Amino acid sequence: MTLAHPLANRLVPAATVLAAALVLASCSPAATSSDTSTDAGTPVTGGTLVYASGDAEPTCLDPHVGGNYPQALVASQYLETLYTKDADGKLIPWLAEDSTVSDDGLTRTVKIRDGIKFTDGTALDAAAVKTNFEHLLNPETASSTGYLALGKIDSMDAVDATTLELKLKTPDNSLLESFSMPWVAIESPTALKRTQAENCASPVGTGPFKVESWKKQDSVNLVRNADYVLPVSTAAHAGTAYLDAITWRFIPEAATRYAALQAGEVQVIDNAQPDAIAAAGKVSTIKHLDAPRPGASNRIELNSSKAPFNDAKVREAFIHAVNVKASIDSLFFGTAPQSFSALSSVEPLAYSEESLFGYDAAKAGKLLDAAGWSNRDSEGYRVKDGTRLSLTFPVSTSQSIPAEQSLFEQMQATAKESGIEIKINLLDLSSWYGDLAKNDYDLVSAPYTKVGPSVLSVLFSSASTIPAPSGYFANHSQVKDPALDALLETAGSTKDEAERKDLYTQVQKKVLEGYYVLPLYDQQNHFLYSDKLKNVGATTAVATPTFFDTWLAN
Amino acid sequence: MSASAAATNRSHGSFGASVRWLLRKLGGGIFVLWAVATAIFFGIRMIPGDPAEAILGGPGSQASPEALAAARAQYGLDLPLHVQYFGQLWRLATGNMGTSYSLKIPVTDVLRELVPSTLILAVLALLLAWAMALVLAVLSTRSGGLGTALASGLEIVSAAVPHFWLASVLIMVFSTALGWLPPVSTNTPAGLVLPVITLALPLAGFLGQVMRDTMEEAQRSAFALSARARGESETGVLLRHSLRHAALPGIALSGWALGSLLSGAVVVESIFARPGLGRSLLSAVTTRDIPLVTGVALLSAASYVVIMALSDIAERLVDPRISAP
Amino acid sequence: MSILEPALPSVDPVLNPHTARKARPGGTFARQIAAHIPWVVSTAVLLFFVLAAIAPNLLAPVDPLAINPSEAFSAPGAGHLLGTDESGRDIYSRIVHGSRASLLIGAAATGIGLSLALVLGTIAGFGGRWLDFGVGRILEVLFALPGLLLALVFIALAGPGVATTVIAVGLTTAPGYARMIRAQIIALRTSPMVEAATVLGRSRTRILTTHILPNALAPIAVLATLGLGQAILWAASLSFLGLGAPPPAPEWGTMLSAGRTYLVLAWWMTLFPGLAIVLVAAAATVLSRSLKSRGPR
Amino acid sequence: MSAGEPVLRVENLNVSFGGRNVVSGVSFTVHPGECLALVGESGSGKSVTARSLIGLAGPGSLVQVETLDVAGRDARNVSQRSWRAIRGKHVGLILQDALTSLDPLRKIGKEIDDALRIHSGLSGAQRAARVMELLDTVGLDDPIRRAAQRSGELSGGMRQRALIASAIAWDPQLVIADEPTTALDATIAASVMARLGELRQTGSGMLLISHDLATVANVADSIAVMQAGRIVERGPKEQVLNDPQHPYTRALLAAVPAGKPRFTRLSPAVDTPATSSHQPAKIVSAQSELASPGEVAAQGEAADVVLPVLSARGLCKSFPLAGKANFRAVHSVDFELLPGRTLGVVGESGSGKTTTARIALGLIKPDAGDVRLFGEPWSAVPESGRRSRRSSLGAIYQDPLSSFDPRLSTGSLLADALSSGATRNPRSHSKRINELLEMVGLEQDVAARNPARLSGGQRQRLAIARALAPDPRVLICDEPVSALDVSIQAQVLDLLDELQQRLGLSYLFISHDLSVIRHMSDDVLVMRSGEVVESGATEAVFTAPQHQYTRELLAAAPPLLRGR
Repeated sequence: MTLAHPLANRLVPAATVLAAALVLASCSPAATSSDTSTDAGTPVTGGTLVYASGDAEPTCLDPHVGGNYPQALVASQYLETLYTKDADGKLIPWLAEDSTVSDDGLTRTVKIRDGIKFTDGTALDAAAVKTNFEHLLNPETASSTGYLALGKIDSMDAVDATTLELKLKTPDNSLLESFSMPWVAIESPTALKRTQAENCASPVGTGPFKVESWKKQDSVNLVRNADYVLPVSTAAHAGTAYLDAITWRFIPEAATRYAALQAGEVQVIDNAQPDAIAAAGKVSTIKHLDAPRPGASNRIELNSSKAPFNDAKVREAFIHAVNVKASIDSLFFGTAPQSFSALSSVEPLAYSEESLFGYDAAKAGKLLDAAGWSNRDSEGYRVKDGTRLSLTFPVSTSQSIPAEQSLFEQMQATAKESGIEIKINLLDLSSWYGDLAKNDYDLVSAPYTKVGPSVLSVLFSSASTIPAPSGYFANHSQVKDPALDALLETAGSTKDEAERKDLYTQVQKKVLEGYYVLPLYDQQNHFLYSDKLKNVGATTAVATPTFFDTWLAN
Repeated sequence: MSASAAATNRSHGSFGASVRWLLRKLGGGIFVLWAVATAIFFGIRMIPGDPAEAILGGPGSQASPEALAAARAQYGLDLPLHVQYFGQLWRLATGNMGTSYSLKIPVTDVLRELVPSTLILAVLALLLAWAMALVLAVLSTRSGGLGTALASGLEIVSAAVPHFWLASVLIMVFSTALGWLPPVSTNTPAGLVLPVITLALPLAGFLGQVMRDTMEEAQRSAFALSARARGESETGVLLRHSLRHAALPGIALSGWALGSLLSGAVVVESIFARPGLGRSLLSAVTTRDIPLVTGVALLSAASYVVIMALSDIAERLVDPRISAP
Repeated sequence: MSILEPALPSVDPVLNPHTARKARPGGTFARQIAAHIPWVVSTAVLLFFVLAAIAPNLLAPVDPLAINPSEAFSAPGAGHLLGTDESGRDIYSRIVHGSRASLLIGAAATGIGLSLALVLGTIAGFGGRWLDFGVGRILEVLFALPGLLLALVFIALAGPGVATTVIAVGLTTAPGYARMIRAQIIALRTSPMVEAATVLGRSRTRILTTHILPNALAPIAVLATLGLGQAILWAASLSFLGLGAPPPAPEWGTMLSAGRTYLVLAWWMTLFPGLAIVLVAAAATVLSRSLKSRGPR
Repeated sequence: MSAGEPVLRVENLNVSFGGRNVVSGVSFTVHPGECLALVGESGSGKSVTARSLIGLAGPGSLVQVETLDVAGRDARNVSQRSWRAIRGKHVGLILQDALTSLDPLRKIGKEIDDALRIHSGLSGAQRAARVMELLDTVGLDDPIRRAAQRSGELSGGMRQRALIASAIAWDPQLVIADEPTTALDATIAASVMARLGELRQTGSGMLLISHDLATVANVADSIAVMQAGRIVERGPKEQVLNDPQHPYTRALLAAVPAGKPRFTRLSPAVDTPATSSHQPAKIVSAQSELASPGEVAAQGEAADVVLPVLSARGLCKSFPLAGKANFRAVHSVDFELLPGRTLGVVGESGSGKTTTARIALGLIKPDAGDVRLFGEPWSAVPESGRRSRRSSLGAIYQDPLSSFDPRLSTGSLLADALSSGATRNPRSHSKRINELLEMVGLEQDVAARNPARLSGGQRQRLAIARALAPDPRVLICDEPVSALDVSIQAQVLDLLDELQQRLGLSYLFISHDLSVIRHMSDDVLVMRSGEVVESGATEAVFTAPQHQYTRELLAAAPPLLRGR
């Protein structure tokens, strides 16, 4: 049953070089509303955490295979990455000691941390990492996310036990950000030698928990990794996880999920719906963790490749014709601040331009008249040389939560007043991708998770309009602007952080001012949990919660 | 054909007849399975979308051409259609349902996992529905006009309630508001209550309607009169005569009931987050998991065939008037 | 052939001694009145919704699509009789305006199911042994596939939308009807009525068209009324699976599944559309049952 | 119980349903060993009376009675509980057609055992023994096997016996038998009736309810005739039968066809003109007047020979029965139906009468042999070849209503028949329709009504009218009066007679009822299990039956019929 939230977020690391100068100045923390430090009392060891996921059950627990957000969510418990982000959102080495890049940016050397063992006893070393990368790049693995994240790697060489040398086809300055994503997590090379079926069922990593069993269509059982070694000491605690085990259940129905949390059957639920969050706000025993995903903001993309949106005026008119603010306020109960940026608010380089996105029917009207859509038909829709101003809007019932669908409906209603028709088609995921591949859309909302601003080149470079064999492409607004491409190019390769920031800002300006996208809010990633659960809030670079520090009060 | 003639048949058509009957049922069953397999095979292939993608982590995957090719080769999707078809039939004939695209494990294993939980659900629901229907029927016949009106009203309404709505309401009341029963269904007694009720209620509505009709007929019948004339009490008439007659249409409907239960299971298992055939059927269709869809379809078809045969036998046991099979 | 001597008296020989003594003169009359009530009520209900379908603005002047975020989730009361939904749309007016879509879906689906069934049933009932056998097998297969699977596959095949839903539901309901029509036709084919027509020298086709089909259709009409309600239920289940009518069209099933999300917050969003569905389905059932009891022999 | 004291005394019994009186002021007594027959036609209230006597008048019924002594108990205002104590133990009820009166889903043994179980502390073994005993008493062979069978598996006679067994389990002082033999073939009916008669020797009184004076004649000691809820005449059997006082009783007796020669009226004269006597010559002339060209030719060749209008030679037909040998419905049947005459076919159920009729009608194809119509091949030619000639062959059935299209009004039915299906608008043929209605003695206003709203008699008249619409020469009548009350039956029979004379029709007349056949037919065909056992001129066959079976049939017929 797929009424639940995103289950197929893609991430496609972009090209071009930059040295490890990724220590970013102003970072917004990954975790917001819930503060981990305030949980009083001495941690108790033991207990089983039951986690209820609203996502569809992953088809494979190894995020190398395929690679979507649900996989990342569960894998974050038993797999670890070379890099990660700290509580301040700062990119820090994790399984890697550190990393350097040659001046030409074509050779990256990664130092692997020593003394860490996979849960099957295999030692973590350069060769192991090499095996992982090879695994990711091997077509047989059918990795879509990791495969593209490492796309720029030309060859690898484990110089010694702890040194891995990567030769790149072209410089890639987002490589370390890519390393911080669970889809590129490091698994035991021994385990990887098994058949894919086996590895999918029980991937082996270095995380605080390990996969004990997976009852398909029911639950994944994780148990504490007794020999866990924390790669980098953090504030909270060292040693092994407090929890004995985690039971990872799948409860697609939002209402059921929340009811289960209330009934105390589960301690954590993800994909919490706005109304539930609002309701939980009144309940003292339920706490809320809001962890917006990195990468792109949740936005509507305007297909500029064909009429009517090949006319910038019409795009602008549309954006003024819909009243996003009012809808978000009423539908999201204040859980989702409106966004005015192409990037997630957790992205340090996010550039926001509120002034462009006001609801102004009059202005919309003028623009449309100017664009020649001045006549109206019997139903009050605008027409231009016989054709109605009608926008096709395929909506994936599995990627857009009910609140979002309602938001679209309200946009539909307000747009009608300006004489714009919006045809919303609710589709299952397959059909939805089908329509995109057929370019049979004017509006679309496709979540996109990725660490770092390089997501912009995924979403807006003309290269991304070229479909993959499956017909999938990332640039749904289909911007084909050489100037923009050039900017993205240099933004991805400049060594100067300031310049990088400036260039990416320019990129975002161009995109926003070109009215290619209508930002809505950050990619919502809300968790509700029982107050019995202490020290919840730590998340990975992609905002998936980790439960190493978490303990269950009795 | 007159009843006495029928009688003589049955007494004659003893062993030979039952063997013939069995063979006929068997043949029919095999035909149905073949047809279902064929229908699904071609039906699903008409659905837009490349199965190879379904194999590679579902829709929208940016699987590389190599990966797609590899997958096609691995699952024999590159072969000409007729080859695939007959290959498929042969595999099915040899009890091999292939490997689920989405779960990456043999379909037979998936089914083995799921059948029990759905079976428990369906059987309990069927029993409950039967019980409710009978109770309603009895109450209404015993308590004259008003009772009848009430019962039939109850039946008609419950037959008109959509599963998913009922489920949501039950959760709201018994889990959220009262906190008596878990919203997530497990195979514990408490965990089964809500889903079973959800499935049973509408079914009971239908069964109740037909059962009460026959029961009232029986109550009015000449044999009921002679029973009363024998000094039989009303309860006696009900238990010894009417109930039996009321059971007949229920039995006859059980094949249909199975189908509706399975359809209901799709919704119920999803809402109560209960692993089962219905739920995986839904996901299988949405993810274009051809082997799994085929598996579930075949399974349900097979069980339909079996149920029909069983209800056939049951009917004949209860009602000798039905001529020999 | 035994002699049908009218031994049982014309008075209804129901033998329920409880009422036997209690009964007052005129009791049966009262019972007759009582017997009419459900039929009257159900007809009224259906008429209301039919009227709603034909002239919604008569019953609900408020625009069912007019959104008003500031009034979202307002409970039933003076302003909004049955409250508002997440977009501040008036639920009463949406139900009224929605009855067109829902009834159409129900009617069209039933129509499709019936006409498909009529073809199959006629072929089976009148086409001789082999055709009958063939159709019988087809029906068996259709029966063996769970209805929802049929619908799901079909929708996946043709893409969601009202039309698809209608056809899907029609498909899933057809075999049931077909089986009954077949039985009906076979019963009629061997009836004295047809024999008499043959003796009067009527041709097979003439008998089929002038006697069998018309008489077979009478009970089918009863079925259809029943089917209407069931078809609406089916459609609702499909909208629950997110495969219903596209927004913003107010359709009960869609409203219902939308409201489900806010069950805790705004019960009225589910209760009333659900009630509408139940009312229509139930009314249809009652009507068809009383039609059946009224029907000719 | 002293022999003098009556086992049943009813005084001034009134039963009403919703204010409508169905039984009024009924009084009678039944003494031990006495058999009182309550005779009346459908709706006369006899069955309601019977049921009121054991507190089973039915819902909505209001039962008022001055005296009601059942088996020595005052049964007025007794509770249901104490009623139950009486029913089955002191009073036994036997209903018509045990197929429906015994639960088809339960074993005979159980049904009989119920009566014992309910009333006694008898041990299981004792009861089982008693069941066997009872089955034996009512003359069922192989009781052990029978006890294990269900009513559906027994023949009509056995069933009825079993039902009787279940009613007399306790040797009740009073046995109420409501149409106990109506559903049975004559021979079996006779033996069952005899069995009932024997019950009285055990001293129990019997109330025998029947629509047919004849049936009760040889068992009853006294007879009460009911009409419209009242007892119009009551007295010893001989007196009521031989010297009836009340006109209704006389009408009933007159209506019995038994022993009434051919063409004598059975019903009091009705508006339609009736011809008194029968002159064959007239028929022949009528015949030649109305003769079809083919026949004229035929007669031209052999004027002295009267060519049969309908003839059958060596008809054979068997039907496949599931999983076993075919059922031989008709075997080598020959007959000749001569113009203007009536060929009666008599036999018990399963004797192949109806199959013969349907073959003659060209509805089913014989396996062997052939039927000729006016000397030309009939059963041999394909339906398409028959269609044009069907107008000369009509048929009427036992249940006319089921042979009408329920959607058509009387008028439309006739219009449809008259226009050979071209139209159903009565106005188009109003003249002929009125003629037809008049011919069968139906009011013209009937044309607007739906057949379902007509009485049984009217329906059969309508059926006849429709059959006559295409001016047939031959009418095949399959049990045309079996479903009718005796007085109605009389009217219909008279009508058929009269029509035959007016139109020179030839009848193939099928009935299980000897007296009807004897009254109606010139020649007769006695059938048994598919074969013709005896045939010839009616009187000859009936006065000097050659075949054993014919004698049995005659013997089985109640004495009143034989009373010549």
